Amino acid sequence: MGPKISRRQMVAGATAAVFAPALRLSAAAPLKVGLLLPLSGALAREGQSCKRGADVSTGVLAQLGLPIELTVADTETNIDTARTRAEKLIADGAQVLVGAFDSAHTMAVAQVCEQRGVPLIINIAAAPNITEQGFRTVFRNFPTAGRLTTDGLSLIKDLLSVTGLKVEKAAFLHNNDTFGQAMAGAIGKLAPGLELPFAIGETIAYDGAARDYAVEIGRAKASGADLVLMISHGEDAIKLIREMVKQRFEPKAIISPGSPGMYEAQFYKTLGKFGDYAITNLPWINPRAPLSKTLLAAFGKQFPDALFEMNVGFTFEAILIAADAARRAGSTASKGLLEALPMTNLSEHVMIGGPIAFDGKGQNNNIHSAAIQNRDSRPVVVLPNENAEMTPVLPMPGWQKR
Amino acid sequence: MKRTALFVLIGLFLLAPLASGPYLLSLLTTLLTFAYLGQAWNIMMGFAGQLSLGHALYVGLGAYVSAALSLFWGIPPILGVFPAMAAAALVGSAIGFLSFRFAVKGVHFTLLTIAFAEIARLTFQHLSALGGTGGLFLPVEARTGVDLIHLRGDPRMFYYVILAMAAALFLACRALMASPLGYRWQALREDPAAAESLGVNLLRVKLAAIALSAALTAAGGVFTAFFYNALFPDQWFGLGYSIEIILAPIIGGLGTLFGPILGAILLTPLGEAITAVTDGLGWQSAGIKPFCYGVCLLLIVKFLPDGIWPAIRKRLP
Amino acid sequence: MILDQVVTGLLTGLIYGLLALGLSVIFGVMRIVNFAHGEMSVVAMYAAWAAARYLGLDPLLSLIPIAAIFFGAGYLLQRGLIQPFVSRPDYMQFILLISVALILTNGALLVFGPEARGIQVDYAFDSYEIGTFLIDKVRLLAAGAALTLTGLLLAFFRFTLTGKAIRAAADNRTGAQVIGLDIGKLYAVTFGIGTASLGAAGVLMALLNDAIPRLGPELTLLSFVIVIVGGLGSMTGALAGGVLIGVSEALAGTLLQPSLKSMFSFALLVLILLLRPQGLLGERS
Amino acid sequence: MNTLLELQGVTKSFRGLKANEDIGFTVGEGEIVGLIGPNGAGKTTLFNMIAGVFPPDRGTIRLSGRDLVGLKPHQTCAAGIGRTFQIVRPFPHLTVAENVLIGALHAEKKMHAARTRAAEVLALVGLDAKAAQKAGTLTLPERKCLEVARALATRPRLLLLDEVMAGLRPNETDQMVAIFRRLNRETGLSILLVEHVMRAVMALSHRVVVINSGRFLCAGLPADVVKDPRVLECYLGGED
Repeated sequence: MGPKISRRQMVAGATAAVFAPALRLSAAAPLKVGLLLPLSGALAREGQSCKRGADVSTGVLAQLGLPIELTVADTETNIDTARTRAEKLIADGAQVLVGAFDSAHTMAVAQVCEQRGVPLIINIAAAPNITEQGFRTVFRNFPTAGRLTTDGLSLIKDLLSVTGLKVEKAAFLHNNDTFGQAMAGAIGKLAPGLELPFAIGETIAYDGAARDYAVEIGRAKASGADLVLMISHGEDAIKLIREMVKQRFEPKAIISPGSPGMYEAQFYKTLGKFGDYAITNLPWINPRAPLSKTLLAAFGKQFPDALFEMNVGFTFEAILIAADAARRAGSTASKGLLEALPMTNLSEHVMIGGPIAFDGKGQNNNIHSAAIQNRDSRPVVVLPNENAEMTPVLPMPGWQKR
Repeated sequence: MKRTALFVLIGLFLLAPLASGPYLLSLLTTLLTFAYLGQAWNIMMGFAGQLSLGHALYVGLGAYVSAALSLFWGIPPILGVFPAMAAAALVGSAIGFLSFRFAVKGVHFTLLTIAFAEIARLTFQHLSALGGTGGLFLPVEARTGVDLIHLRGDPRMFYYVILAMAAALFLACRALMASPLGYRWQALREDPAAAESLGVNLLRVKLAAIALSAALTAAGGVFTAFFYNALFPDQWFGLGYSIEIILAPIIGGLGTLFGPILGAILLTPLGEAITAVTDGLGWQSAGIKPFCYGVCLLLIVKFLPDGIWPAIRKRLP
Repeated sequence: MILDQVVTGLLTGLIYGLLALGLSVIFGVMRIVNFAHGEMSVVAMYAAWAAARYLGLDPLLSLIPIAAIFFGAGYLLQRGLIQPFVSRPDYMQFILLISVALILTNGALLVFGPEARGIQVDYAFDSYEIGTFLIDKVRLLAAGAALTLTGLLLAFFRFTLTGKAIRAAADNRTGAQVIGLDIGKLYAVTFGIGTASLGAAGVLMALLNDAIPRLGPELTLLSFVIVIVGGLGSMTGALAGGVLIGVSEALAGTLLQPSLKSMFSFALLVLILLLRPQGLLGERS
Repeated sequence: MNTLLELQGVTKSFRGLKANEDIGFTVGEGEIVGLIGPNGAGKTTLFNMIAGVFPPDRGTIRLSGRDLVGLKPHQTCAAGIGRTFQIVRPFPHLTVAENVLIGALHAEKKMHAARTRAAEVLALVGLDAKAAQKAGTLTLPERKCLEVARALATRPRLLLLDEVMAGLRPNETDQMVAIFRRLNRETGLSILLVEHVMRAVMALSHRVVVINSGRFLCAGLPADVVKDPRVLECYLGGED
């Protein structure tokens, strides 16, 4: 027992005070949360990173007097399995489901939940249609593609004005998967209205399964772009940046208006200094929120080698929302949760943005993106100012000048 | 004996929803879907000997055509299923005709079916009118009650729909097997040259097998579309799905009527059983279940190369 | 720029060629389509990663020992598991190898986890500048190694006694038995050679790509396309097919939308299947 | 006697090698013709052309005046040609009865009529006891019988027999010969047989056609042909 632990406990205690009413219920039966994630199959990496958020949640929430009992099920990145596992979790007594990362699987699980009157809190899934289906039991604490894009593009404008950087032409590279196409569609729709100070020149859709991206980068380079907008999915970001270095393509900035890829452990490990200065505008943990500090400390202890990612934060928050609803309902029964969830107004949470609250469709519209810049192989919040840890550095230094 | 077993099986399936909870019902729906799709695939491979590894193509086509008709023109699936089946039959016939015309056989034919399924997957990824990779969504309304015309209702309705489809297909296949066409398919499967010398028109017989198999698979796709209400090209056109479709009939016994059903009865719960066992043993590592599934599959092929049903049939009086 | 891309495609294609060669050799001799081909080469990528991470071996050095280990593994796999399936119908071989693929992919997931595993060589980001040309150093080295290995394999089949015996067995199985060749052993050796070459290709690919379990099926499909285009069972065909697919994907990505790259390959595959099913360099049976 | 099958100037080469050159002969209605010649004389190639497996490069093949050139095997079958294969090709996973049924389905559209026909033919060749057995389990002589039964079930006007007696014991050969003679006598079936078993050729054939190295050599009554010095020479000299 070192002083570190006790300090962490202190912070936890302070946070717990906010949830004081919860303590009265702490003797009650824990809330049974069923978590559905793609732990194997094509999305295993993402699913397992989400799972770390869940693993750490049990302890953190217990400290807050929000006892939960977590059961994790693997969707195997298969829609039939996702559906069947959801049924199994409910059959085994899960009172609320959390998941399921992939939009297709989330749709399948949502229908099971709707049928069974069990709430589903979506940790991550960006397809706008999910909350347009009139589900009564589905709540999403993740921005839609449109929201992500609007925030992402506005932050680019802010970044350019803060750093005084002038760019003329952007090349837009996007993975042609579900998420990438949704984002690309939103950018096409929203960019004109935002009066961006640059033109989007070449738009390059690429296959996430492609083995190398020499052509993609070759095209971006040939277009004469000085800004690269990138919507990647995961390790494709690594290959794209590596290819830029090899082809000596040095844009003034590489910015993702809201996608995974450039703030992940593997990205830093593989690219080292070449991964620095890239920017991602996306919802991020608010480093200044008290609960965030508790969470980050617990995460650091349980997963000393892992990096805290957006996936972790949103999975944690989804479970937090469920626990909060149970506290307010004074019951862990699904019915009570369903009555309490629409009234959610959770100001003490971890991701940047206003209090968590759901609109009539079950969508939380208070999530805001932050600009995250890679600095010394670490993601750092650089905008908005009230959350910033450092100031943004643009233009990026050239590859050979690092 | 066989007849009794059949009646017991049908009886069990009919009564299952009364005794089972939603979880079991969900599992049984998956099981019957694969029994149905496997049976439809079996027409082409088991009966006529044409190995298709791209059957997801027809599931996807059926799903997308019926969903698009319903979404854009308000045509209910009960009518939409016909154009969906026709579209699949047409595509299947085109592939069949090309392969016949250019004498693409054996492994090459199989790779041709994969290639067409992949081309379809990539095409639908880029069809923004049908949602592209963003997905095509059917409105999820009226989740209670029974509306067979629009295929809206609760899970029990879907269960009985797929049960009826699987049973009807089983009976149809039994009739087909004993029909002149069925015997010509088997002749084509066993020895095309000998079949031809006995007056079998290979092109016609082959096209009939592919078109029928494709159309019936597409009908399964229509069911799937309205069951899941969300269509993504990678999901329904993917090679992974094609492989899933053919596991049950091969494990159950290729070319037999009971094979696809028995295969599905074994394989669908096998996944669940492995999950239960690994969870029970406390093996939490992700990937352990598909790993064990692979091992089981390997053992089955190794020791029951002809499938389960032929092994059982040998022991039946 | 187009010329840059063609050169890149050509170099990548040489590695593809070595990868596909393994599939082609196995099919050519024992008529088995290895549906676990890509998955096996992903295992090789992991092996290369592990050698670099724990032994500090450059993939260009670990290439030989890993290929040797893969030879042994392939030999044993053929003897222990696949041999009885040689004379069984292709769908059974297919299911057998699909199970092997499932086991390998998920075994890799269990052992190495879902994160991409990349090898850091100190020349990873270097490229040569020749006039206006930019040539990626890693790609050039990997392609050179692939070409050398392919050449060695071709020489093995042309000039050594075992190589000749294998070719005889491929041409005429009964005839080979009649003259007293041990077919079982030759098949096991062939499978070993096929596995070794896909293993070597996997190691070289680990220089260009990060290892990740789900890469397997992609590589299997890619190898199929190459082998059919070049000629199933033809060794020089595999090399030619690899280069052709490498270059044409590069060109398709440059001239069309890059996300349509693989569509282009599949279209090429269909054309070849219809118009020249024996492949570009294959012989019509 | 009316001409049933008529070949004129039939020529076929494979990759420059002439398999048949300018072959012409006829088979009359109700006639049994033996086609003999040393190995590699081009007999099977000729059969394949008559049956429509591939067309000749030149020449005509007519059945009752109808041109067969360009027809596919199933069309020549419909025209009235039944054939057996030199290397037997049963449908191994089907029963003997089902094997024959597939042939019978060509003659009879209704299933039960076809089944009856199949049973009759099986009885005729003496395979009725094995009807329920899988064809893959038959012995070679039985497979040869099955091959014949299947072809007969299509109700051909001309039966092409490709070495069906090879590998049979003498008494089996005699039984087979007896069956063909009876069929010929009772139904007027015409037969063109390629055969090396001279015992069968002599017993069955009304007339014998000899080809050598892809060319027509001579034709005549069986007893005359075997004495023809050219025939003797080609057999003795042509054997390699």
